[in-house]
Amino acid sequence: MNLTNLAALAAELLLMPLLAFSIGLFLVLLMRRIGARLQRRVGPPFFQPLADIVKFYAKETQISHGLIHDIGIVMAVGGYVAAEALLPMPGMNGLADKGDVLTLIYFLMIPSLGLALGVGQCANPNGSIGISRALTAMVAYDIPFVIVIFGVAWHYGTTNLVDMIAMQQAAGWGLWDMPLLAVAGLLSLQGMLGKQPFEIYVAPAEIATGPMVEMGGKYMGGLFVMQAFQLYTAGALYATLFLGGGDGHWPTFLLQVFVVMAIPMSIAFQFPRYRTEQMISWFWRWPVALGLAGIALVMHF
Amino acid sequence: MNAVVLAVALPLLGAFLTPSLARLSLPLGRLFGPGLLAFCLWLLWGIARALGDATAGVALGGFAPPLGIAFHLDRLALLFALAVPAMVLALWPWGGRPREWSLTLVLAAAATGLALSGDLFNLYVFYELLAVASYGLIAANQRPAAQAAALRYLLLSAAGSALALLGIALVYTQTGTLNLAQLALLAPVSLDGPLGLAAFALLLLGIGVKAEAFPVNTWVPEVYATAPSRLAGLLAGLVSKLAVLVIVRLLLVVFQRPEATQLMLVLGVLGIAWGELAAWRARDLSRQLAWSSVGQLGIVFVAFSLPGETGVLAGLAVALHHLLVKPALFLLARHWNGALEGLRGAARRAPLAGALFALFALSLVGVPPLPGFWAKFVTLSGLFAQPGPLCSLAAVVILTATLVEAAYLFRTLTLLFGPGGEEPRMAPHGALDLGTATAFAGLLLAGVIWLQPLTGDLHGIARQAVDMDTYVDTDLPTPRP
Amino acid sequence: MRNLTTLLFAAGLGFLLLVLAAGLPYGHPPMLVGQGILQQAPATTGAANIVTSVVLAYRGLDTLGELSILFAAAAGAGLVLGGHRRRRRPDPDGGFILIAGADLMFPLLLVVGLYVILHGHLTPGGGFQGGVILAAAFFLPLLGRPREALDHTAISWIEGLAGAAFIAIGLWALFARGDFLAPMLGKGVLGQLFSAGTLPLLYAAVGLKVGAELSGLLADLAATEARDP
Amino acid sequence: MTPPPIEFLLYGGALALVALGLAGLVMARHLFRSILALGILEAGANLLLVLAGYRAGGVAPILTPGTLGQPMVDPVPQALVLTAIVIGVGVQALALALALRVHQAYGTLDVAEVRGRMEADTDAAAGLEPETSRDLPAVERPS
Amino acid sequence: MTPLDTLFILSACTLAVAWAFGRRPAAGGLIAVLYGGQILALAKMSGLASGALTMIAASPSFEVLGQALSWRFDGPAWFFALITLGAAFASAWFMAGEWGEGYRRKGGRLGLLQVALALNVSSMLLLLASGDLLSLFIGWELMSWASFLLMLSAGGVAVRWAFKYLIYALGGAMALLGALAWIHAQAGSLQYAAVAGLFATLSPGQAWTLVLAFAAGFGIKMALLPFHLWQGPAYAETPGPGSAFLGAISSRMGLFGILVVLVHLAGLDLLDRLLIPFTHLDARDLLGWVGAFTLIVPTFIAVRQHDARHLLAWHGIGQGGYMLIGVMQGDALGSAGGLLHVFNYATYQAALFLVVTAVVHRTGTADLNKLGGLVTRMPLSFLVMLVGIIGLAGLPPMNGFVSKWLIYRDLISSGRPLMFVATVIGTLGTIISVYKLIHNTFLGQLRMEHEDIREAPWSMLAPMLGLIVIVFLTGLMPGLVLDWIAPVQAALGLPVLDHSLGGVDLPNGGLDMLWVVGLLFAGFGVGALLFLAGNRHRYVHPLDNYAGGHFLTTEVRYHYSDDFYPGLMHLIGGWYRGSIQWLERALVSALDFLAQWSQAWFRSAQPALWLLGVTVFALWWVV
Repeated sequence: MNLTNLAALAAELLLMPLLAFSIGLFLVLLMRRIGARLQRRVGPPFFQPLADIVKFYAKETQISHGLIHDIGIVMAVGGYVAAEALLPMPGMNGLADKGDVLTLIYFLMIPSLGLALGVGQCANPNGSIGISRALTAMVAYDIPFVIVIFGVAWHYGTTNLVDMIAMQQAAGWGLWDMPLLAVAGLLSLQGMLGKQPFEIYVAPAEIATGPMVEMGGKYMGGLFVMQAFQLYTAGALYATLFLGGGDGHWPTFLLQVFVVMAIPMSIAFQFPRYRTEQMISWFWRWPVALGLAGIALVMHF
Repeated sequence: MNAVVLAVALPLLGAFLTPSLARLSLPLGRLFGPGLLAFCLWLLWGIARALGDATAGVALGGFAPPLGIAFHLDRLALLFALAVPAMVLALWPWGGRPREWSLTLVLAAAATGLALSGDLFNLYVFYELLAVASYGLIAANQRPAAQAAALRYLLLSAAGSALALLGIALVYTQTGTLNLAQLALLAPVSLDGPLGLAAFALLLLGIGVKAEAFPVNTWVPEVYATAPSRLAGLLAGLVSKLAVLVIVRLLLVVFQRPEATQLMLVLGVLGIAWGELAAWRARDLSRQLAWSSVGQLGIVFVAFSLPGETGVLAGLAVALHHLLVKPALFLLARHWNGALEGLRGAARRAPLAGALFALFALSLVGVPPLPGFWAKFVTLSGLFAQPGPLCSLAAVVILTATLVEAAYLFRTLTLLFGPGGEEPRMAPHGALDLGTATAFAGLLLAGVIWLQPLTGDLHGIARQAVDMDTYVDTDLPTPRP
Repeated sequence: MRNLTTLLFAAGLGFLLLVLAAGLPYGHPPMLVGQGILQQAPATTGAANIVTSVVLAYRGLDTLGELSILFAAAAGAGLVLGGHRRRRRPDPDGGFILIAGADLMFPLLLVVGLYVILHGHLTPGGGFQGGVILAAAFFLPLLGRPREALDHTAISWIEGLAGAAFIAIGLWALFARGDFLAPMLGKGVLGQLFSAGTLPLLYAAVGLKVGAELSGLLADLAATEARDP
Repeated sequence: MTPPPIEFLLYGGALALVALGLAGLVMARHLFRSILALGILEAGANLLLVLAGYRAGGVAPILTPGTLGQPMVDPVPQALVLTAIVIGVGVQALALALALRVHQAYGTLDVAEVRGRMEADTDAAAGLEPETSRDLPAVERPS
Repeated sequence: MTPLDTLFILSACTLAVAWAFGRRPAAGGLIAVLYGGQILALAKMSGLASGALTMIAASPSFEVLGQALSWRFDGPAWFFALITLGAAFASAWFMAGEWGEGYRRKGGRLGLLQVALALNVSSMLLLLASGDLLSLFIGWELMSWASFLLMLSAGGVAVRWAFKYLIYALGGAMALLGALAWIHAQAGSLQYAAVAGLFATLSPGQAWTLVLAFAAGFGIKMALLPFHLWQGPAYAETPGPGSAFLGAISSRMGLFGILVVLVHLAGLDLLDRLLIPFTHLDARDLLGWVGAFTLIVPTFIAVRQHDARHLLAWHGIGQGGYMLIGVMQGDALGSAGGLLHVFNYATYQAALFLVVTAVVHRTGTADLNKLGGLVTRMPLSFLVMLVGIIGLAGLPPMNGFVSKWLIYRDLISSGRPLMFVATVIGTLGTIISVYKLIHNTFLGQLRMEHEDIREAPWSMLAPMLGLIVIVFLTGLMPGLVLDWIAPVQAALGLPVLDHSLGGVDLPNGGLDMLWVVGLLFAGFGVGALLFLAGNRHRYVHPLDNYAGGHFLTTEVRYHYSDDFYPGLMHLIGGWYRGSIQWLERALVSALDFLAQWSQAWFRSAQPALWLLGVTVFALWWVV
């Protein structure tokens, strides 16, 4: 690895989280706009998501429960920042060669763990209940999700995201080859994002019983940053797995990310909330069945 | 060589004279028997040394063997003949009355005779002598339960003896001889039919009473639980083995038929299953050991039922191991005779006894590298080498039974070593019992250290024991066709 | 039900044994050993009664074992009954007929017993039979006069010494001839009282021993009080 | 119908004694009867043994002027039976002594009762409660 | 004298010292040093680990019953011995100071514990060194008894579980003994070469029997699925350092046995040929699936535990499932994953058990409902637990991630979707369970009675910290351990994994932990910068907390600990049927019934009837 490569890599590593964050902000905006439209409201202005974050960070935080609380939020944000370097963007592969999709999935668990630590340290049972539900939800949606990952990886014969994109560019989108897995993936995404009807663990409407109960100021800001990253990561990962990662073109990629994200957001606002156990049984039933059927299709045809 | 008969005659002489001697002088009476036994031990040792690998026949009274009674001296016989005075000395009832001493001497003489004799009816006589001596000894402690147990034992055993006598009668009617060597020559022709097998079955069941063979072993728990513990050790350790030895001799010399070994195998397997199962639920130590002894004898039977050298080797290994372990366990159990529940923490107050108990239990279960393991291993390997599902089934039964045995022995051990039991209800172990048990443990450990020469010796013994040509040539120098 | 089973089993056993016995050579025994003994015995032992030769010479060890069994049984019985021998309330005397009869019989039985013992090597009979008669002789007076117990010390000495004598004769043979219980002394003339070497001596020892054992046993049993129901 | 041969009767009788003795041993409810049954059993066995030595036309194996040269029966079984009988006597005497003591102690010689009393005695000596069928395992064991 | 002799002599010395002085806490240091010495002796044999040597023999050898007994070390033995001695060293060090004194003060038998530990180590070394099946079995039995002693050493309730262990272990030993005897009968020898030759000639039925016997025998030690009940409580009730040792390595001896016998001697090809009728599965699949269920079931049992030690012990069983799955995959990637997991698991499991023990030492309880908030009092212990649970859950950047990654990666490339899903289910269960562990112990509200708790002493912290440093470093540079694994794979006849310092470089999706960890920490750095860039924050007392308008005081229990995953349990709670427990009880009661029956036979039967009956039967059979 020569110096130019190294410099290029450094630039990519800087750029990728930044771009991801920016796109994530748009996605947040999109989400809020869609919600507003569906509820016949106008919705927030363009810079509102960024403004929210800046405001949260700028405020003096009144309540902090100690070092672990801080570390938790650092891990939550940092995990996503790191994860972005493993998720290729058009023209930028980052470190996707050094850690494959499995590593990426694990990286995506680190923010949850960080958040869980931070919330746990808050010593508020309501927060802990939220974490308990969040982790339960993870058990629910991760199983179909890894089924999808398995099918995809088997289909492409690789776990390397860069290779996957290359293969889709050569042979067409994975969506056409693996429609069932694509659907299952989308459904899992719904849970992963914590959108309705699977938003009980976030419980945005009744903050007192969610993980965020003791989060204020820059802690809340951190969570907002995390949300932006989360939306981007979900969309981009899905696009990479099934839609050829924009076939290497930024406009397509962006469009794909936005479309992919628009689907769960549009669905989200149509539904009431599932209870935890309802959520688990739903995830373990339909997306799992779809995913297994998809794998059967992929592996036998 | 002819002096070997002294090993039988001297204890009998001692037995006859001991009560009168004890009337003259108690210490003299007390020491007379052990002295004689020690002399017998020395005598037999000398004979065994002199004999080496060879075999010898002793014609009693100078009457040439088929006519008179012959003693057959080979390594197998001498091994057990040596074990008799040694074990009897180790388990000598020092505290008993003169008549007990004399009965114990009778027991020793009979046991030696059983080991040495090469004559069918003579074996029967010694077997009965052994039985009668043991009835008296069991009942000696004057407990009504012991006397009832002795009576029940007597009835069963005597019925068995009558059956054995019936078997002898069948054999004699068919062949007209009682000398084992001559029977060995005649057996392939004269005892080939169902008659020979029937005779063997009758002898097996009759002698099996003492050998704790399966259906005729109901006396075991009653007797061992009520008899004096030294005697229980002697019965379980020595007497049962000598009965087995007789059966094995008959099997090897006269009744070499697959059906006969199969019968032994089946009885052995049933004995294992029954004994170990019953022991699982035993509520006191002595009966637990008694049932365990039934199970172990079952293994001995199974081992001896293997054909050829392997069978004798395996059987000897298992039998000698049990011969060493069970009496020691009975000695240790003597002071722990209450309910198992009441033994909580007993070993903590008597650490040496506890450690010895643990050692013997481990060996009994067959934990390598203790001798019990090797014995079991040889048996299992021999069983698996046999074709047919029955042998494999026997091996599986042995394995399962070992598991059950380990379970109850270690339940007892954990009780012994566990906490609890504040009141020192139990008397401490006597120095004599502990010393004897320690000596046995020493022998056991020596068996580990000198395992290799030991197995070599056992191999030699087994090879000699199955060598029928030598047997016949030894006892019948000029065999008639 | 159990009785029925038992009977069926027993009948089956009898039948099976009979089937087996049907194959036995009745009346034409192989006599491998027997023939040899019949030919050799008179010359070897000098006893007219060949059964006696067999009992005391060819199978002398069996006889020793047998004596020991009797001894063990007596000792065992003594052990079992020991300590309870003295009854508190002895039975009354047997009355005139019994006492007189017993007194009359005693010498007679004694003589007959001794005769049977001493002629064991010549005629049917021998130490065992004679010993039983001797025991009966000593036991009869006891029936008549229950208060008079036999002298246990004496019995003990007799049984001990008689047994020891048997073995001692055997040992003597061992040391003199190199064979335990080998025939010793001159064989004498076949059919005479003083013939057959040590056999009469052995039979005498057997007789005394049997007599002592049996009287001891009987005395022990008789002296034990049965519990009142 | 021809009468059965004599050996059939003899063997049959001896074996019937054996079977009867064993059956009696099993069926007897009274220990004294058991001892008697034992006697019968032994008698049967002895009879069979002595039959083994019978030789057609043989005389008793005692050398008298009258018997010289005649075929004699096998002397060995006779010696054996002599031994066996004496053994039987010893065993029976001991059995009687034991029965006497058992009766003294328990007041009965009923088989079942004696066994029950003996079990109870043994349990009591070991400090155990009498066992009933509903007893739980005596020692706590892992479940 | 070979280096192996030195190792054995040192091990014996350790045992002797433990025997003589073990009851004095002051001797603990000496014992730890002796374990260190054993590690040095092992280092002398590092040629085995680098592949320079294939075998180092011990001088003594015996011959019994015509069987040669010999001992030697090879790659696998070295690797497992390293873990064994490392775990023993950490445990002994942990015991050496305050913990030992405290244990003794509370009436514990320190001497017994030390002796049992030393005995375990010695017997395991003996087992690892075995050069034939007979010496393997001897080592196996000795190890079983040594473990029993260790489990027993706490007394009380531990005895019961130790006893249960013993029954299971003996059951396994009997299966092994049966298999050994069978082999001895057929091949006439128990040398590895002869056994391997025998395996090649077996009929399918015989091979099945042998494979099942060996799998059951070794699997019981690993607590594979139908035999999993004993391990959790038995390990949990062992005194702390002992449980760390047992948890870290003891069960892996079962894996070692499977490696030696089934993988090396029998060969995976043989397992492949043993088909299960009416399915398209074979024996290897069967073992793999046993591993998968062993992973899932005990892990979800662990989720329900409310005692930290039990929770960890149950997870220990589950983690064994990964190893078995990996090894049964049999290719370079999978088997390396399985073997690497043995090492990784040992490091964090030991650390976790030790830290829980430290907590118990300070607070007197391991009940997850009676702890909480200890992070402010025991921050370093918290760190240990954090690193430990990240490792256990298999998240980056700790070493547990690498081994699990290897296994996942292999399951994907060999196309085993269901097993892959099973492993993920296990991981998810682990994650939720370990979060509960750290949450209930260290996070949340500090209980009143724990106000003046102090950090664990250095004698206890040092080994724990050392362990987590290893956890992290081998996560960063898994190549270090993979270097040792290569000769293991070679010795077992498995394909060798091509690797680099940071991981593996596969053409279709590799892993380089150097980069990954760097990236992760860079991300954390960015997060921290963002955090620090924000405005000031004020630390408040934990009781300054949202409580729906109530004022909180120390009397209020304001910590969510009990029934931590109600939603999940609402759904899957009904699946905890305890079927195996039921089966176990049924077996015992059947045994009881049979025993009663057979005793009744002994008691009441008319003996003569049986004599008669059997005589008749025998004669009938004869005639």
